[in-house]
Amino acid sequence: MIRTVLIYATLILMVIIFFPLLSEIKPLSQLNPLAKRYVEDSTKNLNSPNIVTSIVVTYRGLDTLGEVTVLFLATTGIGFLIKRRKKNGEKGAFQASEILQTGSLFLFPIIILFGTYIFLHGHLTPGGGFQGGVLIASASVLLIMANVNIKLNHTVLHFIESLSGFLYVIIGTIGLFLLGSFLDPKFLPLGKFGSLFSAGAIPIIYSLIGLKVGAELTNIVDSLRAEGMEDEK
Amino acid sequence: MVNPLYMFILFLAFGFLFAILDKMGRKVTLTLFYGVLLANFIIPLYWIWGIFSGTTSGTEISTAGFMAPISINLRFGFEEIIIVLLVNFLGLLSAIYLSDKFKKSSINGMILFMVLLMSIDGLVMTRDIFNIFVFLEILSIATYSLIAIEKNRDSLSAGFKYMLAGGIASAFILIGIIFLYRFTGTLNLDDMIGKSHLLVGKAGFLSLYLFLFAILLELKPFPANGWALDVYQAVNEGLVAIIAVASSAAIFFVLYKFLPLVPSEYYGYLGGVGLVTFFFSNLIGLKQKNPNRLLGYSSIAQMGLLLATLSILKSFGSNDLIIFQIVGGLFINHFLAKAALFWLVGIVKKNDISAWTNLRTNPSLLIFLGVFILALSGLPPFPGFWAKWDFVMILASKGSYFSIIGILLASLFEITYLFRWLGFAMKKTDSTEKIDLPISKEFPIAISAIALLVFSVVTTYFFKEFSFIQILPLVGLVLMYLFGYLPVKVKGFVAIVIISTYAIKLYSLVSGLELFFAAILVVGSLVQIIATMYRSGKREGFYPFLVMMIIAIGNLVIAKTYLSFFFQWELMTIASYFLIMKGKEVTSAGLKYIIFSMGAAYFIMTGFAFAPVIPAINLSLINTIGMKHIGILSLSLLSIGFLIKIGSLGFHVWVPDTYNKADDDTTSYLSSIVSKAGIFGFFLLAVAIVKNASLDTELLLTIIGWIGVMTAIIASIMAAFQENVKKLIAYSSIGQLGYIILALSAFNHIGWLAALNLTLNHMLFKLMIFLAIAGVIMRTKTTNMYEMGGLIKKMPWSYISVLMGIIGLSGVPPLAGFGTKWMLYNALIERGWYLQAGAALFASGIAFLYLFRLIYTVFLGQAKPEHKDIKAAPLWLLIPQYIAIAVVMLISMKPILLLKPLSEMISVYIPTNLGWVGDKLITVNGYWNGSQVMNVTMIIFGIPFLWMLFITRKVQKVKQFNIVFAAERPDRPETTHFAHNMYAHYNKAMGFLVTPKLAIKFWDRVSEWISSSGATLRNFYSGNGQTYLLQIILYFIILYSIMGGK
Amino acid sequence: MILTTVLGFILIILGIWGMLTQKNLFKMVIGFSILDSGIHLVIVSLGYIKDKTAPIIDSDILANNASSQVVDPIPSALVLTAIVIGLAVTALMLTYIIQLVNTHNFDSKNMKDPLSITSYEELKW
Amino acid sequence: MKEKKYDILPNSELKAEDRDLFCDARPVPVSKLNKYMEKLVNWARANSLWFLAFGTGCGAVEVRPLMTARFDAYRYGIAGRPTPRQSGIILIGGYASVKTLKRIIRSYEQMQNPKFVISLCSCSINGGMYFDSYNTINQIDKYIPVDVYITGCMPRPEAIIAGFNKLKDRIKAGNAEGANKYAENFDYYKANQKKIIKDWNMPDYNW
Amino acid sequence: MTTQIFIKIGYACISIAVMVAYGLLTGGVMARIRARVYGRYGAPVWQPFLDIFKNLNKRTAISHGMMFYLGPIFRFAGGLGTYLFIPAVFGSVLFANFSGAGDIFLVMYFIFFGQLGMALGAGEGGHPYSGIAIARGLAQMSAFEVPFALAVISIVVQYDTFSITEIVAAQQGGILHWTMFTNPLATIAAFIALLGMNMQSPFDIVIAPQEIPIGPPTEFPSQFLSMLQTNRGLFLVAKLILFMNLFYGGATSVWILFLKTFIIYLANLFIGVSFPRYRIEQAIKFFLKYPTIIGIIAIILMAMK
Repeated sequence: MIRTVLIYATLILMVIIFFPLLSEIKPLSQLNPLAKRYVEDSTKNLNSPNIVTSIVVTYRGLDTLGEVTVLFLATTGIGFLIKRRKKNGEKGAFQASEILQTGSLFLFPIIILFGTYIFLHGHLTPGGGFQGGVLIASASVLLIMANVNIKLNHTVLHFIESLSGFLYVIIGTIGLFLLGSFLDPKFLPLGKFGSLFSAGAIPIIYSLIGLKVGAELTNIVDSLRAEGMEDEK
Repeated sequence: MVNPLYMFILFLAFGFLFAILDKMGRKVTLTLFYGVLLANFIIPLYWIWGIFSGTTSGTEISTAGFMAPISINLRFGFEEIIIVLLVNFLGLLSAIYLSDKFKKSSINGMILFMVLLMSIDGLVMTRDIFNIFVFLEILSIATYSLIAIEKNRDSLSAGFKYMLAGGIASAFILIGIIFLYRFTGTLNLDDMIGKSHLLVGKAGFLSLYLFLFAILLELKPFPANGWALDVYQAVNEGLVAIIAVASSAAIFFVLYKFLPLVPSEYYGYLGGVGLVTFFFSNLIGLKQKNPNRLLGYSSIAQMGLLLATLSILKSFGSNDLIIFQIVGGLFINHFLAKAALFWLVGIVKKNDISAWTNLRTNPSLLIFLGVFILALSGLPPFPGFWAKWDFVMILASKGSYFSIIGILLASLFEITYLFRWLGFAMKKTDSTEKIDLPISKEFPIAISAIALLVFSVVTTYFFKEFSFIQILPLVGLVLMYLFGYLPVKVKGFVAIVIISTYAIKLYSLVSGLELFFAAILVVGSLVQIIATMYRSGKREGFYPFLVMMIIAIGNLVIAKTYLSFFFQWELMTIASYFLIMKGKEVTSAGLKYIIFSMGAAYFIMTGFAFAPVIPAINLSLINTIGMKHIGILSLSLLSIGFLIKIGSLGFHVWVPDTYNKADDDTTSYLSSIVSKAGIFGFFLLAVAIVKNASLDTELLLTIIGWIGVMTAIIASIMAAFQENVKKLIAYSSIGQLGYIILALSAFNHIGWLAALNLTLNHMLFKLMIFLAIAGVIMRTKTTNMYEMGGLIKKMPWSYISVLMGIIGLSGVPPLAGFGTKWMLYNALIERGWYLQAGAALFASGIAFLYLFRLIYTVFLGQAKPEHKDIKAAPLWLLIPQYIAIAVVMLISMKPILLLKPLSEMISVYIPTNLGWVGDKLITVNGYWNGSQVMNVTMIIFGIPFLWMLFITRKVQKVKQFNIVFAAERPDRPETTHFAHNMYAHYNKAMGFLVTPKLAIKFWDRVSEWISSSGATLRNFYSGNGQTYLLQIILYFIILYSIMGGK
Repeated sequence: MILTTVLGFILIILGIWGMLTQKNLFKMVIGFSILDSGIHLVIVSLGYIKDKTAPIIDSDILANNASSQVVDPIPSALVLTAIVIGLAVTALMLTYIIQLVNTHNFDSKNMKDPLSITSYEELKW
Repeated sequence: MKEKKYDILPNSELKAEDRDLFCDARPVPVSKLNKYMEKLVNWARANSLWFLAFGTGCGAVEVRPLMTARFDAYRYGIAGRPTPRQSGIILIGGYASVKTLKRIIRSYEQMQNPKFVISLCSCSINGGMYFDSYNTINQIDKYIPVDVYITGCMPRPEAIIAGFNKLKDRIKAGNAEGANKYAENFDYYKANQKKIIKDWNMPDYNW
Repeated sequence: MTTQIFIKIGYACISIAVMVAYGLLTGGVMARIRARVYGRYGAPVWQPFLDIFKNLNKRTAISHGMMFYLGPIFRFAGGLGTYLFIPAVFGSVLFANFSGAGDIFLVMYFIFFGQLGMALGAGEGGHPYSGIAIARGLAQMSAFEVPFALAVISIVVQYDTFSITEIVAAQQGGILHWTMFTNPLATIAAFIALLGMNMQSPFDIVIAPQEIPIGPPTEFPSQFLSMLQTNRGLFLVAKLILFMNLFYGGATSVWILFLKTFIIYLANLFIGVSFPRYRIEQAIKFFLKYPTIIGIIAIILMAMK
């Protein structure tokens, strides 16, 4: 009882505390100088129309590397936590209907294709490596959900994951090597503004991220699924 | 210089690759793993070499080819280099420690470990607040995953609680970051600091507060830290070492980076958070039995202390060098010691500290444990000691009384539980259970111990500008350890050689009062070393600490600054503690000793802290201490410290137990030498007072005087009721020291003379008595006096020694004891302390009771049949006794030999009002001719003796049972020996003064109250993850309402 | 006051409420997810400028005048990272729950609900 | 009288482990001082009669009144002493049972030479009314040398004072050499004592 | 110098002889007075001499060991020393003794010398009663020392000196200059202490003749006893002289000394014969109550002057 009162009192107090954040913040009317610099610099120095992408991949590339690492950690951690067993029984698992199974198989390559498109054009259009990766993963998820019996090749997934991560670091290191700055994408030609092969190494990095994210998310979902099924025995 | 980013690259690249490389076999990955760790240890090492050789001063790294604030930049300055070095060092060691885990479990463990280290390095180096968030999350996630390295329920549930707390923290930090960005328009820390004026209003503060709170939460402030404790308890020790130490260090460093952004008026609150954490964690830790959780409390407390020191120093506006010294000292201390302790716990694998008794079977582990516990307790020569000293000095100069009290009290709590643990580990048992000790696990511990020691010696020697002689106690310790394999006799001889050499060196450095004290302390010790050789076997670990203690005590006398005095004082305490711990069943007595000693030390430290800095003249403290005006507060604190050390009334509870349980020759040292260190301290005080004539010390001195005399009375009564011979002498010791401070506080020439004389006499008499009794105990194998008796026939030499001792102590003429008593009364009357004089006489009357009991029940009366065949005491014990007797006889026959020089020493401080006519000493009130009294006594004793020889015609020497016995013959000696409960009648009359045992009850209550408040407080930690969450959010609200008012 | 920000904060409070009141581990994780989403909303909403468009330069937005036509790109970049991190944490939490249930001792005497936070109180004091 | 060297007594009745606790020297007769000195000393001895205040039988009740105002034996230098070490006279207070005899012997032997024995009552002379008792000694002088007998059952305090005066005369005359006699005839007395006392359990001579 | 010393020793011998004789005689007289109180005639006044002489000429003695042998010697030396450090007669060279060697505190502490030695000797005797008696004696001593010490401190404060000679000197010039009148409270406290010191009833449980055969000397026969008895006379006189000097104006001639000490002892004796015995804890409590309070008041009064 006391606890309940305390909890609600806490929540009310939290509201009171957070209130100034709402009341004292005036809506923006223009960009702050830093944002302005990003917008200007991105077009000038990076030849990347998608400013968010330039920020994500280049200016704040270290964050993104970290972000990739976080995802990587999550898969590794989950893999570390859950010991995958070879013989997963599927007894009692929900068996999808024929339509669903066929439909998912039909949709799968299309989604993959779409995802690939998204991360390849990350520097040009909305979206990027993460978004693309998530799309790819969603394709896998669809597949997994629809086909309970499907076995994903984890070796390949891991391989993609590791290699793309490794290559990402290597690309960063090339920047360090050639231009003296880690994750500098400008060692490749900046190309023509707005074209696919422009903005230095950004598309490459984003592609690697896309692959990696796709593989990782697939892996996570699959790990959880495997464990969950085992649980029902 | 290598770009530090290569560390990240190495970690990450191999982290990503390992999943593939592992297919080639675990050997490959393991080799690469350790290779990477080693390389990443070498890189900062290389940098630090560069910094010390002056080729670099650190660097700023920007990424992505753009300058900050557009891109994320990293800093690799001096602080960063140090921390990264330490973190990677610890990582390497931890990895070695965990090697068997890594060998067996999946490759993911290694990957996670590397990424964890990378994130810590990143946290330290990055200068971008969002990047901080990212690295923090990497750190958290890696930790969450690694926690499950042991897949048991405990670690999983602890991990889940950790995740909940971490989730809240990351939520808060994220809100904080985005609003900080919104206000300042930048994410770069340096940039933001420049724009901190933009953080206005409640919202501005709140955004700062959110960030700050998240960081604080990761530092586990009390009481919002239950989750962390669970993690410390449940998780593999190799990993906890990283979590508790390296991660915390990095987060602490984040706070350090972030602090410039926080308006300085909030530093005080942060300090408060740290202090509260330090205090309560240690308080709760008192009740803890599980070593993991114990260390958890200690870790949290240490982080609290770091936080407190940092923010308090910042709030004082101290310069960076000082902050660096203090915080850095504490930091390194904690960093190396705590990690290694966690590893140690992992090796020993006992869930209760009281089960650690088998550590003796593995001396190396015991030594390590000792080193780390000493370091954590802030004892010299470890860095924590210097830091704590400096910090208290600064606090005192700013008048932060509460902070000082809090920090020192909490430190005392910490010392209590740490030393309780150490005490258990040092306990002697019959258990021969060996600890399984793979080299991979011992290696990291050994390396951190060595690193800690090297660091300590380096700081001590170079940065604190300590001369060789001041670290000589430690040198002696190490030197004697090298002789560890030799038999006792040889080691004793070596010790004598070392101490003699030292004594000769010391002689050239001292004069006046210092010479007197140096002579008493060092020569007295030297003589007693002979006695220590009476044992057979090796007595491992005894001589090193003995030599250390003696040199430290000698160095006390020549210490030139407060710091060096305190340094030597603490060394003495440590050494004597370990000497005491050589005894049997000494666990609780040793704990009492260290707690009270440390309490005393803290009083002394604060006393010095409030004293003015003495001018840096190359003279010892006793010559310089009074040069500046010392305040009454400082004097009182110092007095209390020294009173505790000499065990005066109220603080005496540690003395009897300690003296009783320590080895017999150690007890002799404690009583005759170590207690004199406290007296020397009092002389320092006295000199300080004398040189500040303007100071009104009447009240202080009166109080001390009364304490002295009441100590003498009560201790004497207590002594009279003891059945245990060592306790009896212990109480006697307390009482005698009471006289000394009474004489000293009379504060006139003759009073000081009396005090000096009493000091010398007490040293000699207690040496004689304790060593003689040591011989008796050795032969009879008991300490109960009623189990002895009639030993005069078997051990006549010991008897004579005790006889001289008790005549001296009781102050019966003609021995030197009388002279001191006489001077004492002179001093008291001159001072106008008539009632004190009466009370002192009362005390010396009671002294007869216990002294008679001592000699009668042990040496006279009926001998026990089981002692039929015992031999005289070993020659080794007798030699020092008879040396002392010779000295006593000399100063009794010719007191002028001693008194005149002493009087001259004193007249430097207090002009003499004594007159000398021949051998006669004339004071304001009375006169005394020691030599004449001696001569007359010898004649009036000699003549009846000759007469008796002449007139006794036929004296039949009879035996033990030929006593007047009207009925049957005496049955058994036991029933005929009047010894047990000897002063029952006195107890009926005067027992009401001592039976309430007020002091013992008082301290019992205090400890009971403290530990039960700790026990109550720890109910906060209910174990429920949701409650922890609630606590965190409540803490958030409360801290905000305290801080947010501004 | 921006409506989205308000909504974000409502979600934040809701999430905290969920974490504080729900005993079920899954529900607590859901609470955390709501909290996370709320934060993401807040982040994005703070970068929004009325009547401005996404920071992607295409034919509608001229490169030389871009800065006056787009919303703040930085929160968008940040939220991307935040989302991914939130996802990772949530995934790990779920894994933990699975493992916790796995270590649960399912025998008749043990009345503890494996999915309740109150069942994991062995470590305390 | 020539000085004898101390002989060692066997103490055979003692347990082996107890023998160390007792002195085993045999008592020896001690020579007198020279004639005049001895006379002077005997005069002092006669006027300082310290008796052991140890009542061994019913006759002892008559000793108490000696010290009262009515009889005031102090006048004659007679005084009681509580310890045999310091007393010179032992009063055998009437009949001596076997058990008491043991105490008498112990106390007597603990007194220092010269020492005198005054025997009160008939019982200690011939057993008196207990002559045929199984545990009463009939003749005390078989066991210790007696200087003065005071007859009567019981003798009045006046008679006791008279007895003390008799002893004084004997001492002054130099005839009261009971202690030396005891030492000289030690074996005789011991044999008699041991014949009567079965549970001996003490050294042969109680120093 | 040497001759001076020999003269001094010669004087000391004479003074000791006189005082021993006087002490024993006083003892005899007092025994007779006590007898008169009880309605007896009592032993002749020279009885103590006779007893000592007799004991001296006992033919045998026993000894329990070295310390036992030395015990009475310590005791006697203690008596001698106590006496020798007191100036017996004010202004007399013959009776000045070695009072130049030390002052009142020396005398107070020298009293312990003999007691300690005797205690040890008796202790070696191995008799439990000796131990019991000594334990009682020490306990009682620790108690009666308090009022005595307070009284002494009070007069030290009063006369501002430790020197007994000077204290006596300050009391010269008429009966009203005696401490007894100038500082009556100290005198009362000290007088009560003297009862304990002399082991007079009601404070005589230490030797308790019927209970524990005369206490410490239980085992001491013959010559040892004679030495103890001799000391008894001397020590008694020494204590009386000390009290006389401190409280009753001292003595300018040996006859006044005899008179004053006799009267002090007589007063002592009358109290002694009139009271039954205290148990030891009662005695301790008594000493630490009334006489101590009186002593403290005496000090406070003197300190206020």
